[in-house]
Amino acid sequence: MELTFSKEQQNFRLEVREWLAANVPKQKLPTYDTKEGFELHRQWEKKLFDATLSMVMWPTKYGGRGCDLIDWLIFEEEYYGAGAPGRVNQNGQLLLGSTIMEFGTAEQKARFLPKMASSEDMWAQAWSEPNAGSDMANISSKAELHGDHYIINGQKTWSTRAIYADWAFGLFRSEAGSKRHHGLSFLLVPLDAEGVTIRPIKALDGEDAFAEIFFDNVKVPVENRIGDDGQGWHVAMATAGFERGLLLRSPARFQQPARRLVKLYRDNKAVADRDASIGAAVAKCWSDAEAYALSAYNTVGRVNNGEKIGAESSLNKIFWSELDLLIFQTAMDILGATGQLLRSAELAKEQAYWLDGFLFAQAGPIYAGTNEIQRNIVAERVLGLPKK
Amino acid sequence: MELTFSKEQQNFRLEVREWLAANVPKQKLPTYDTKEGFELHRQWEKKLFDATLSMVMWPTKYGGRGCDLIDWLIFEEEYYGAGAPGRVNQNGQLLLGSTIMEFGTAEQKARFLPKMASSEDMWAQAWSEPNAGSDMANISSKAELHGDHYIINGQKTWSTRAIYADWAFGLFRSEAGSKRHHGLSFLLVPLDAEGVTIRPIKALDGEDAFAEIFFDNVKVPVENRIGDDGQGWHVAMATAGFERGLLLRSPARFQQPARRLVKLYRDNKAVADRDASIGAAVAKCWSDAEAYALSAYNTVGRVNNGEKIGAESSLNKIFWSELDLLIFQTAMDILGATGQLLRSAELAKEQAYWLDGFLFAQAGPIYAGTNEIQRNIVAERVLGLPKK
Amino acid sequence: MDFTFTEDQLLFREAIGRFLSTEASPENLRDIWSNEQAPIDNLLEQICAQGLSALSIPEANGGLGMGDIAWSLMTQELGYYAVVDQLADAAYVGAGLISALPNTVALKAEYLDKICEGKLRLAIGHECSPLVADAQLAGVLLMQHNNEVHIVSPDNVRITPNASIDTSRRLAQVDWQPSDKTCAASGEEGQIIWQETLNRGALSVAGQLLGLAQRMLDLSVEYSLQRKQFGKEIGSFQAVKHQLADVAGKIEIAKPVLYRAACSLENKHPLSDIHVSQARNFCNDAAALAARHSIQVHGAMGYTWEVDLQMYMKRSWALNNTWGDSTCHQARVQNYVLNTDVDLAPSKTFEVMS
Amino acid sequence: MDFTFTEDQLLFREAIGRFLSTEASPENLRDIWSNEQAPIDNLLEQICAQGLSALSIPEANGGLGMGDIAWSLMTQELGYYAVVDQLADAAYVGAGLISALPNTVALKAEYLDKICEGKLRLAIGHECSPLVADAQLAGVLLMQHNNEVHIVSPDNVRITPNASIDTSRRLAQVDWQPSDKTCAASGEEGQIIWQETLNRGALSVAGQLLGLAQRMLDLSVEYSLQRKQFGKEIGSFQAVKHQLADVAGKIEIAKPVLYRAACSLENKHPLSDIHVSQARNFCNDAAALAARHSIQVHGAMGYTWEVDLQMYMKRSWALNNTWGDSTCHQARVQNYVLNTDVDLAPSKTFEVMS
Repeated sequence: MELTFSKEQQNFRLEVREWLAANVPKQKLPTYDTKEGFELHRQWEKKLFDATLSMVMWPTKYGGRGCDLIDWLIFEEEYYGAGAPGRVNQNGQLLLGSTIMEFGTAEQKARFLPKMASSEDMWAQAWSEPNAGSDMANISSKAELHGDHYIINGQKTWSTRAIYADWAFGLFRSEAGSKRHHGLSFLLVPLDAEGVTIRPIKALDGEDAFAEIFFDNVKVPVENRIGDDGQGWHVAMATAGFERGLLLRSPARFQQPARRLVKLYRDNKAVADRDASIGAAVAKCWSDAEAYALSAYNTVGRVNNGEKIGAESSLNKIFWSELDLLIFQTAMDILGATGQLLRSAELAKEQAYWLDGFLFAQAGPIYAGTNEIQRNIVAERVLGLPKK
Repeated sequence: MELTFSKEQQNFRLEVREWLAANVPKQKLPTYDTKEGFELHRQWEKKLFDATLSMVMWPTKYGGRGCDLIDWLIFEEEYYGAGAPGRVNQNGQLLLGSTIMEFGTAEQKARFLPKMASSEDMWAQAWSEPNAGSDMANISSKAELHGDHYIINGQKTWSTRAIYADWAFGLFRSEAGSKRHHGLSFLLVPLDAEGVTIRPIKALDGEDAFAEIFFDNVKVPVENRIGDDGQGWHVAMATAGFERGLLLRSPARFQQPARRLVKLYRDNKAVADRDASIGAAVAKCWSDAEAYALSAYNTVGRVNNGEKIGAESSLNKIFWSELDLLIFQTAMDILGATGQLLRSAELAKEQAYWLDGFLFAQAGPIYAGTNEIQRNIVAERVLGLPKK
Repeated sequence: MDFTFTEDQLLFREAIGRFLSTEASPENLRDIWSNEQAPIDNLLEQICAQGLSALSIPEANGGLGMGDIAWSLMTQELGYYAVVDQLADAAYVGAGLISALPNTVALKAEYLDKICEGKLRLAIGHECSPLVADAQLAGVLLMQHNNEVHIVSPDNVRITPNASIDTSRRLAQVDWQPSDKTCAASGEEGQIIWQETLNRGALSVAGQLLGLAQRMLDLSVEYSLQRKQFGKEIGSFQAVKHQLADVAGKIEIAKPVLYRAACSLENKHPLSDIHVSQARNFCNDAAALAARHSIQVHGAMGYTWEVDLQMYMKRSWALNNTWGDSTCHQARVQNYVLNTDVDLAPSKTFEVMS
Repeated sequence: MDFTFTEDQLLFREAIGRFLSTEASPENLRDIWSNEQAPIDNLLEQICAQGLSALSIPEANGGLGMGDIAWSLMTQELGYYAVVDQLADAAYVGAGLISALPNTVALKAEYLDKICEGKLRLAIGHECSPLVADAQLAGVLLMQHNNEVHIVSPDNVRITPNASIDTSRRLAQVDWQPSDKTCAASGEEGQIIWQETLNRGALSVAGQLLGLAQRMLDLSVEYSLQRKQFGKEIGSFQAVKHQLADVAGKIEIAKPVLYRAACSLENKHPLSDIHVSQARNFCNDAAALAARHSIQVHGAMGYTWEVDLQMYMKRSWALNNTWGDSTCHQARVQNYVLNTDVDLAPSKTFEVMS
C-alpha cells in the first residue's frame, strides 16, 4: 500500500490543472437541455478533444491518451475541482464507449469512437420502455432481421439528451417470442433515420431533459449491431458493473459540491449553527465524499491487480445517490428562504447552483437502477439471500 | 378544544403527586426479573392498591377508582415523573384486565380482577410459540375440551414474568384441524397446575426476563375460558388496538427519560457538544416525547367523543419504539466510556439507568408485533395497499 | 381538557375541501403554474365569493371571527390543494395583523371591511425573509421595520420580482422607506404584533405543509396501485409499503403538535413561540419525507413536469423555508430545551406551573 | 498510488482467521464471558504460542516488524472473533508505545523481548478514559500523566475492577502515583507518544468494530435463511433484505477509510488524527447499524443471552467508546472541516500540497 502519486501522475495533474485554468469558460454555460446550451457544450467537448482531454483513458488512435484509471481519477478531480462544464456526451462516451471498446469490430471502433470522443456524434441512451423501467428485461421494442438490415418498431422512454443527439443506442427484441434476457440485440440507431419520432419529456426543472423515441419501421443496417444477434443483454451487462458505475459518477463529482458546501457553511456559520444538526451534516457530507473517493482508489487498485469486482457497484450507487441528496438538502437548509430562487432571480447568486443540484439529486435514487433494486441485488448476490 | 385541566383533574394530580412523594422507595428496587426484586415489586403493588392507585381506571368494586383516560394519563405523568417502580404485573393488569372487563362473566370479573389489582395474583402472558412469533395465527398449542375442562398440551415462549408469576393467559387451539385465526380459545392457566413446566430464558442483560412454558396434559376448567369456545382470536384482538397500546406504553414512560436526557446533556454540555449532532438529537428526543403525549391526549379526546381508533396503534408502536432507541442511544453517546458499566461498577452512578434502558430499548421494535409487521398493517389497512 | 374539534369546525373543513377540490383542481393549478397572472385572479375571486376572506375578521367587523384552532384545519385544506399564498396571507395572517393594530389607526376598520368583502389584497414583509409573497398583487403592504408596523401603498414601493421553483408563488423584493406617516404601531405593541404575526405565518405554513404531505401520500398510493413492475402493482412490494407507511406516521404525529400550537396561539400561551416552532419542525419533517418517498415511489415519472406530484413537492420545498427558515424554527426549540433550566417533567405538557 | 495489500498480508490474515476460528470459537468465547479469569489465560497462551504477540515488535528486537497497514487486517479478525482486549492492547498498541520510547529507557529492550516471547502482559492507561482494560492481568502498566509516559509495576497501584456489559472485558480504575522513577518519557516526546498511542488504539478499535460488524452480518444472514415466518425464510422478505444490504454497504464504505488511516499512521502523515477519527466514525457507524439490524432480523431471539449475536453486539457497543469516545472522534473531524480554513478540493484526498 502506497498512497502517494508518482512523478508522472503529479505532472499529468498539473498539466490538466493548467489547461483547465486557461480554458474553462468564466461564465457557466447554459444548461445542455436547451438547444443553445447543447451546442455550446458540444463546442466545449471539441476543445477538450483537441487537447486530448476528452477521453483520457481511450487509446490514442481513437482520440484518447491511453491513461489508466488512476489518471482518470486525477483528471476528474481536476475537472470537477475547476468547475468545468458538465459532460454532455457522457452517455455515449462513458457507457457506450466501453461497450464498443469491448464488443465492437475494428470497423465499428474506427467508425464510432473518434467522432464520439470529439462529440461530432452525440449519443442518447435508449434503454427504458414504458413497461420496462426497473424491470429492464421486459423490453418489447422489436427488431426484425431482413437480410442486411433490421426493421425496428416500438417505443423507448427516459432517453436522456435524445432531443438534440445524433444517435441512440439500446436493446431491441430481435427474436420473435423470446422472453426476458433472451433474444435481444444491441443496436445503434441514427436519430435522423426515417420513421424516428422524438417527443420531449419535461423534467422537474421544466427543461426537456429526456425524450420518448418512437420507432416506426426504422431501417437499421446490420453493421450497426454491437455483438451477435440475440446477445444484446450479455453485451449490455458485461460493462454494466463497477467501471461503468464509477465512470458515470466519479468521486470528484461529489467531492466538489461537498467542498462548496463546507464553504457555504463557513460563510454562513452564524445562520447555519442556529440548528445544531447542520454542522454535523456538513462534516458528514465532506467525510462521505472523501470515503467514496478512497473507495474508488481502493477498488481501482484491486481491478489493476486483476480482481473481479462484483456487486460493489450496487453499493456505490446507493451510497453516492444518498450522499448527493444530503449535500444539496443541507445546502438548502443553510440557504433558507432564498434557496427556492431560480437562476433568473435577482437575489439568487450561488443559489441556482444549489437548487439545480438539489433537483437533480432527487433523481439519483431512481435512475441507473432504483436503490430498491440495488438493495435487492446486494442482498441476493452478495449476501446470498433467496430471490423470492 | 380546551387544553387545560379541570379543578378535579388538578386535584387528582396533586393527590397522586403527594402520595408518591411520601411513598416511592428512596432506593431503586432490584429488577423484578430476580426472585427478591419480584417480591419487593409485589409489595409495592399492594401498597399502590391500598391507596387505590393501582388500577385507577377500574371500577371501585374491583379495586379501582373509576377514573377516565385523561385521569390515567395524569396518573402516569406523576408516576413516571416521580421515578416510581416499574409495574411488575402490567401484562395482567393492562392487557388481560381490559379483556376480562369486556368479555369476562360477572363471576370471572369478581374472581380475577381484585386479586389482579392487588397483585396477589401475578400474571404472565403466553402468546408466542416457537413457530408463532410475528405470525401469531400460527398457534399450535392444543386445548381439548372434555366436558367441564380442557386438557392443554404444547409450548409457549417469550412469556414475560412467567418464572415467578401465578397465572398465565393465552390462546390455545381448541378445534382440532382448525387453521389460522379460527378454532382458538382464550384460556387462563394456573402456573402451579400439574403438567406445567417453566424454563427460564435469559435476556440480553443476563436476567431471567422470559420463560418457555411447557404444557403436558394440563387440566384447565371451562370457567377459566374468556369468551366462547373457538372465539379466542376475537377476544384477544378486540382490545388489542389503541387503548391496549397506550396502556402498555404511556407517553410519560418516554417523557421521563427524555427529561432526564435533557438534564444529562445540560450537566455534560461541554463533552456532549464536541459532536454537534448530540444537542439536536437531545432536543428531538424531548420534542418527540412531547409529541407522543399530545397525540395521546388528542386520541383520548376522540375516543371520548365515540370515534373508532384504527391503525393509529401501529403508528404509535413504531414511533415510541424508535424514540426509545434514540433517547438511550443519545445518552450512551453522552456518557462515552463509562456508559458500558453495570450497576455494580464503582464508577457507575446514573449509568446503570441508561444502560438498562438502552438494552431494553433494543427489544422495542421487536415485541408487541415487530415494526415491520406494524408497517405492513399501516400500508394495508390505512393506505389500502394490496396484501401480497 | 378536550383535545378535539367541534362538529362545526370539522364540517366547515369538509365543505372547504369540497369547494377547493373543484376550484383548485390539479388542472386549474397547472394553469396557475404555467401562466403569469390571470388564473390567480379567477381563483381568488371564487374564494372571496365564498366569503372565505372574511373568516378571520372579528365578528364586530362583520367577519366570522374564526380563530387559529379552526384555521389549523383550514390551512391543511389550502395545502392539500396547493392554493396560492395570497389567501392565507390576507385572510388569516394579514387579517390577524390588522385586527391587532391599535384602534387609533384610521384605516383599520376600513381594511377589515374590505378584506371581508374580498376587496383588499395584502402582502406582508417580515424581516425573517428578504422576499415578500404576492407583493405585485397587493393593494396594501404591511411592512416590518424593527418593531414598527408600517402600512405602505404599492405606489410608494419598488417591487422586484424574484422567480422561484414554485411558479405559483409571486415572490419579490420590496424597496420602501419607513416614515412617521406610514407607521401604524411601534415599540412593545409593534413587537408583539410582529411576534404574533410570525407565529401565525409559521403556523399557517405548518398546516399547509401537512396538507401537502397528505396530498403527496395520496398521489403516491394511487400511483403505486396503478403502476406494475415485475408483474405486480408496485404497492405490493414491501419496500414501497414501508416507505409510504413511514410517511403516514410522520403525518399522524405532526397533527396534534400543529393543533396544540394553534390552541396556544389562540390563547396567547406564554410558550407559543416554542409550540409553533415545534409544529413547524414536525410538519416540515412530514412534508420532506412525503416528497422524498413520493418521488421514489413514482420512479422516473416523479422526476417529470408532467405528473401532478411535482407541483405539490416543489411547493412543500418552498414553504419549508417560508415564514421562518427551517433552521430558525429548529433553533427556537433547541434553545428552549438545551439552553434554559426549565424542568421538562412529564406533567408540564400543558401546565405551566411554577 | 497502490491502495492494495500484498499477497503476504492477505495470506497472513487468512491464516490468523483460520486459527482464531477454532481457538476463539463462540463456545470458547462463551466460556470467557461466563467465568472470571482462567479461560483468557488459555486463549492468550495459545495466541502467544503462535507468535502473534511478536507481530509488532521491530525486527531488530526479534519481532516481525508488522506495521499499522497489516494490523488493519489483523484487527478485523480479532473483532470478528471477539478476541479480548489484551492481545491488541499488548501486541499492537503497547508494543508500539514501548518501541517509541527513547532507547535510554533501561527496560525497553527487555520488555520488547518479553512481548516477543509472549511473557509480558500490558495494560495502558490513557487519559481518554477513566477505565483501563485488563489492568488485573498486567505485568506492567503504561500510564499517562499529562505528557509523561510512566512505567508502573502492578505492585504500586490500586486496581478497582468495574464490571461492564461486555463481560469478556476486564475494566478497572487504576490509582497510582507518578514519580521521577516511573517516568520513561516526557515533554514533546511524551506528547507525541501519547498522541500516536491514542491513534493506534483508536485504529485498533476501528478494525475490531468492522470485524464485529461483519460477524453480526454473517450471523444474521445465517439466521434469516433458517428462520421461517408466514411459510417463508425471513431472508426472502424485502424488509429484511434491505436491512442487511444496508449493513453490507456500511461495512464496504468503512474499509478504505480504515486502510487509509492505517497507511497515514504508519507513514506519520500530518493528518493522521483526522484520518484515524474518520475511520472510527465509519467503523462505529457500521457496527452500530449491524447491531441494530441484526437484533431486528433475529427477532425475539436476538434479545436473549442464548444466541451468539449478543456477545458480538455488546462488544461492539462497548468498543464504540473505547480508545476515545465516539463524540471525541466526531469532534476531531468536525473541527477540521468546520472550524479551519483548509480548502477541501477533490485533489487533496491524498496530497497535502500547499
